[in-house]
Amino acid sequence: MSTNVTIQHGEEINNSTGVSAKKLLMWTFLGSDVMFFGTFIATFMAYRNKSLVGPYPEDTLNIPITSVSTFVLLMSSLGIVLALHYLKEARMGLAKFWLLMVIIMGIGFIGFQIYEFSHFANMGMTPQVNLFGSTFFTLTSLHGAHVSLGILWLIFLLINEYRGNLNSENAIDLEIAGLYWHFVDIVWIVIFALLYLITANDGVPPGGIPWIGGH
Amino acid sequence: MTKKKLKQIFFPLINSFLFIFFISCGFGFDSPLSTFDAQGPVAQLQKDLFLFVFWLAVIVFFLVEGAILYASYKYRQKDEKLPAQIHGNTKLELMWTVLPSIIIVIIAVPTVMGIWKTQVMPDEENSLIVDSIGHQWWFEFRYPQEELITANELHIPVNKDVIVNIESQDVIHSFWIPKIAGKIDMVPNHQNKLWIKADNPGIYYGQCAEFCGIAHALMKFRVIVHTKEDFEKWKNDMRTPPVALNPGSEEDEGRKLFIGNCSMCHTHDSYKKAAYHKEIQNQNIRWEEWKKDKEYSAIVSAPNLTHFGDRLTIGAGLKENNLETLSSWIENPDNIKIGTRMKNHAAIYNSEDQFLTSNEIDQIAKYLLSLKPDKVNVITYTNNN
Amino acid sequence: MSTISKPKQFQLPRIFPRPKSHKGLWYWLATVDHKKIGTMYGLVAFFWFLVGGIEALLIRLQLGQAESSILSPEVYNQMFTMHGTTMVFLVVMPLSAAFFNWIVPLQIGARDVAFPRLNALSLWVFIFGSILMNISWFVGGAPNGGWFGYPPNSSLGFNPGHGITYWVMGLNILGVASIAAGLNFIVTIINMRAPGMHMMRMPVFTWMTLITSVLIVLALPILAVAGIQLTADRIYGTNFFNSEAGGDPIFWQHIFWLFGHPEVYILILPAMGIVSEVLPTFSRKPLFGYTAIVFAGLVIGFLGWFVWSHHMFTVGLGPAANTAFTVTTMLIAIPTGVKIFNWISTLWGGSIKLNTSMLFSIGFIAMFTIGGLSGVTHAASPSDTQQQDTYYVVAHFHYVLFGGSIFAIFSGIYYWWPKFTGWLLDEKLGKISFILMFIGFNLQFGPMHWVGLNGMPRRIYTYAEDMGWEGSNLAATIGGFIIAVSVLVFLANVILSKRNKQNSGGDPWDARTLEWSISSPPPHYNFVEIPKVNNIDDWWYRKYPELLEGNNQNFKKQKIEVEDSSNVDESKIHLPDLSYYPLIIGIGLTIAGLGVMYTYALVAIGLIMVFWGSIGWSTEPVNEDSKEHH
Amino acid sequence: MDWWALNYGGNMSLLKDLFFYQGNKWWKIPETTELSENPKNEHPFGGFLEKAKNILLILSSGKGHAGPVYYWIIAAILGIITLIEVWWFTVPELRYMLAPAMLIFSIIKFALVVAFFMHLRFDHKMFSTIFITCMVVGILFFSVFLLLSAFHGLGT
Repeated sequence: MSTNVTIQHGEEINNSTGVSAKKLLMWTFLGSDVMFFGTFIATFMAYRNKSLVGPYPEDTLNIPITSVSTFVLLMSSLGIVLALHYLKEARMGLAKFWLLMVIIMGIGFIGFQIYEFSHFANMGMTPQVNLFGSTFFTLTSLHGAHVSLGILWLIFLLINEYRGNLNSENAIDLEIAGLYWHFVDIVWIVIFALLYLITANDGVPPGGIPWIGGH
Repeated sequence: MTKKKLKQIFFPLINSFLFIFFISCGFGFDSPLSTFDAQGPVAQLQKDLFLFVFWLAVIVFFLVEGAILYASYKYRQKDEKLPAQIHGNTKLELMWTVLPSIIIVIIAVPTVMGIWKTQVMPDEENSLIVDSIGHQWWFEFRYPQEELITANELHIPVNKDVIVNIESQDVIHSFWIPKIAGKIDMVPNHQNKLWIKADNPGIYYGQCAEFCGIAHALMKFRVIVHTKEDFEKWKNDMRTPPVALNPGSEEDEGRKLFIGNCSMCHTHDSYKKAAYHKEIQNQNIRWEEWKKDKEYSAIVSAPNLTHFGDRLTIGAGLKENNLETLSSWIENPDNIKIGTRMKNHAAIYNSEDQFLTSNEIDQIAKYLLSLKPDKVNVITYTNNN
Repeated sequence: MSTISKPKQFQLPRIFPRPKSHKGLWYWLATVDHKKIGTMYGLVAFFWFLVGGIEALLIRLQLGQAESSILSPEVYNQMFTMHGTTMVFLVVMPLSAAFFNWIVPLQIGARDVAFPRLNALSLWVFIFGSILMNISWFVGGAPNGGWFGYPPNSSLGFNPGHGITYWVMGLNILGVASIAAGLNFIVTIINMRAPGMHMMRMPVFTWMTLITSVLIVLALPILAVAGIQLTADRIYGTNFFNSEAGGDPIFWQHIFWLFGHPEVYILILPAMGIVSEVLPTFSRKPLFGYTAIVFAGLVIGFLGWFVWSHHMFTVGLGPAANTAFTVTTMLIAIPTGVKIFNWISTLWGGSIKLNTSMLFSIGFIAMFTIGGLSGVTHAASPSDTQQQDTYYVVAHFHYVLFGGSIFAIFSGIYYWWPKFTGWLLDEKLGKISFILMFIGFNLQFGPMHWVGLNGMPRRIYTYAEDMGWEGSNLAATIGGFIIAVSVLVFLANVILSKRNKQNSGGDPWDARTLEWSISSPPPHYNFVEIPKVNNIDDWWYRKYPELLEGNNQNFKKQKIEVEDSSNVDESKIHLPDLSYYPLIIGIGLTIAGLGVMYTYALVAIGLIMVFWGSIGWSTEPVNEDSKEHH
Repeated sequence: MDWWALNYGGNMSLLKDLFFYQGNKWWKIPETTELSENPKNEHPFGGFLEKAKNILLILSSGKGHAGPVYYWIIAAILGIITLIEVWWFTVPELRYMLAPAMLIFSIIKFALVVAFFMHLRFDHKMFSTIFITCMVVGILFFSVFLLLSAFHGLGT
């Protein structure tokens, strides 16, 4: 028998297939998260046009503002892919710059969301008021929670980058954080299409009471 | 392994099978809720389909279990030699993929036909339409064509298609008359339809089958299947005022107490003209009131008590309707059914100055039992349970 | 996260020193060894098995005779809710997880799972989640909405108090544990196989673990969403299932059974895996149709996603939907049948050693067949409208989950016990416990078929004398107590066998798979050398090499001893060190869950603990002494 | 049919390709480092799914590479698609096509991010397998679910 002693370091690339276990874990987790967001999106679609009282999407949603925040999140995806690229090439200055940009853009996105939520709340749209509110707020706030978690993770990695712990050798750590970040981005792509663009013109559904609170 | 040990193991197994078989056969299928005593075309179809699948399953059962027992006995370890090492057999695999598929097709065809036969509603024009609304923990029945309303006792004519529109006001219940048709759930915000038809006059048991809270076990009703003439009589009765009371009699005292303490929730005069729509409106108002304040609302939706004296049971099919059980119910509904809204909301149970004396309870009970249609128009209920 | 050790690696200041000793409570709290974690899963789950069993006995006592009043209706509702929830989430799933943890790394020739600390996290989150759910008994009443928790009955308006909230909160936390474990096992099985162990050389138990893990990872998020929605409804006043605001109660049923049906296969597939290991070992011939069994498992795993509405045949989805789900449900019978026939063929022509483990496995096939056949009668949806929510359904799924899962789990316990401990369980007591359990089980659940068809609905706390259900219920109650006796006999067996330890050696059964190629109990690094795999049942063919040359006549067992781990230089084997951060995250999550119900201060404390745990986790080196390698 | 035979040969069995073959193709769970011949086993499903496998392979194969320039181009495309989406939304005449158009645009954006930013196109094919399996199960599943919600009670 060959002296094939695989020395194992727990959570490192320690396997017989040559595939990074961490990356495999992240992809499997993303597959699982697909079902998580899928259920919320399905809830939203199933309850579309089922609210009995206002405010309805056409009374509340503000597409221009959300478009800007969508664009910010999209571009943060570019940022992290560049950060990873430069990290792999050991160009640390650019790597740090882009990672910082991603964090700023992420915080910007959360800022937009906080603004949006408080704006809605001032208008009288809360999770308690109708089905649209319930489904909209749970979906967007859980997405926001994912983004916030991602921001914390990236800040942690940025600190490591400054301390010299994150370098081209262990770029895999940034790569899996990047996978997570991209996933949050593609979820937002779907949310932006379904929750905002497609439903934004939905008015009073059959059997619903028109909303009288103004903008 | 010696034969003695084998005996130790296998005989108990076989014995336990036989034991279970025999005791189970001894139990029979004579419950008033038995699904085997089909009394209508829907239940009959469901029973036939079940038995068809069942007997197929019995054949498979004996083949498979026989094979297991045979193999474990025949091929028990006799020596230390290794048996022939067989990895598989493609032909066999194909066989036992294809054979079950064929059996599945054989089962699927009558099943799918049965689904469409039982779940597609008959022509509305020629059917009696009944709206059934589930409440915690009683059933309301409305006859929109006849503008009649009653509770916990569903009267239908024999041999006529009946479409039951099924709804619920609070939680999910299920409407089930095993001898006439399989169940369908009563779901808030959804209107389900059930087609029933009874072959023979008689009294059948109904039961809520979806867990609906503390008194779920006690949520029952009766289905009274009349001959055509009897059903006409019943409809007439429901439009006839009750027997007049002698002023000053115990019943009359009871009437006053009833009006003072019970009538805000219990309507008992739906024999009047246009009472049907008013009662629906009132039930909705009561329901809204209760929703607003589930703990302390003064009124709650409650069963209609028109011609209560003619009812067979009290407490949604729980006890026979007589003076004793009725007094016990009025004294404290918890005696018969736990958790009722009557007990939780009615002032006579909650504020001390309004507690009833046992005399008053008797008077109310007597009054309620006197609520019978004026004309003596006896319908014979044949109970074939 | 950053785990590669550097000399100037940032480390969180430690409040507690990192445990070093491999003894004592502190070691068990901080262990990342898959075997220790498996043991803890097993012990905790078995404790809940006893609790759930007592709940079942109380239910049976109450129903033993008509109109009895041993339990109040309120307590009865709590009993059956917690019995169902406990048995599904706190017993069968974690007992399966115990086997996954113990057996899978050994079967694929690995030193540990892919993420040992994540594994410890799953364990602690499970333990604290299960405790959280059961706290509800002591703070104003356990959940009472049934294990399915249908709103509106489980919504705040109809069910005030904290019971149901504890239930959803507990399910959410248990879901985290299950998903983490599922992810871990997927990565472990795909990535940690020993050289030469192809997917189609993996033992069937490992295959079924993989399929189960995939189902867990995909199904549990759906339950999490349902849980979040119901929690939000109950605590924040949202409208998901609020019928007064247009919310749809049917919607919960969809989401719940979207999760719930794959869940059924999560419960039964590990059992099928166990049986597929036990049968060939004690028949002393290979599993018949290995490929077919694996593929049948895959097909069941896939089809299981598209049958959920057969739990909803009576909610009025309409004949079109009912037809579709009737057909898909019936299709599942085909791969299930393939498995049963293959198991019987494995017995056929073998040299069967009828010991306790084998008896439980044969019992599994026999009982599971009954459950499967009654399942076909359910699939016929017109007649199912008569059976839905009656005791016939109770009988059906107990034949699948007790006669199936629990029998297989006992089979696995007797089979792998020598691997866990190094000593054998007593066969005589084992057989007594099997016979008692077999009789008790059939006596309890057999008559339920009859009484269900005779119209007895589920979840009723009482029934009238004139219903004709008393005989069957009395028999069922007696059966329940016989099962209880058999469990006691099992416990006695463990205690007595421990007293007069009968040393088992590494390979007491002349078994087939890799876990038997090492000493019992295995050393903490499992394999001295990572094995090289050449065949499906590699250990078997190492013992009987002539079989590979097509010699089917005169077998000779080659003298191969299990690996000797007495003279091993352990300094060359690097395993992850102990870590208490998983425990901290587990406690933090539970505190946060409690806080959601009571006060945000607790949520903050919980989240701080989770945050502290994760930072500590990601900055601590996996092993302290591995620094010089980088 | 030449290209078929050229690219994918004629003598592969699906099982072998799925599970025994070492390489980095689509729909493949990676192999362990050392290989040896599998003993003869019965494969009841051997062979007849070959055509289906070939179609899958052809549909899913592809090569390419990416660097910063590519990333910028992809980002530009993503930005432009977002602009088109918002523009489409503001034009009342196009509103009747809104839902399908938005779905198509978001699928394109989704695919671009997954394929290039998340490197799925260049990475180990197993990752694609896992992610696409989850997506397929999820989409099928939730479509059925939405159909059931939309057509509750159909046929009664």
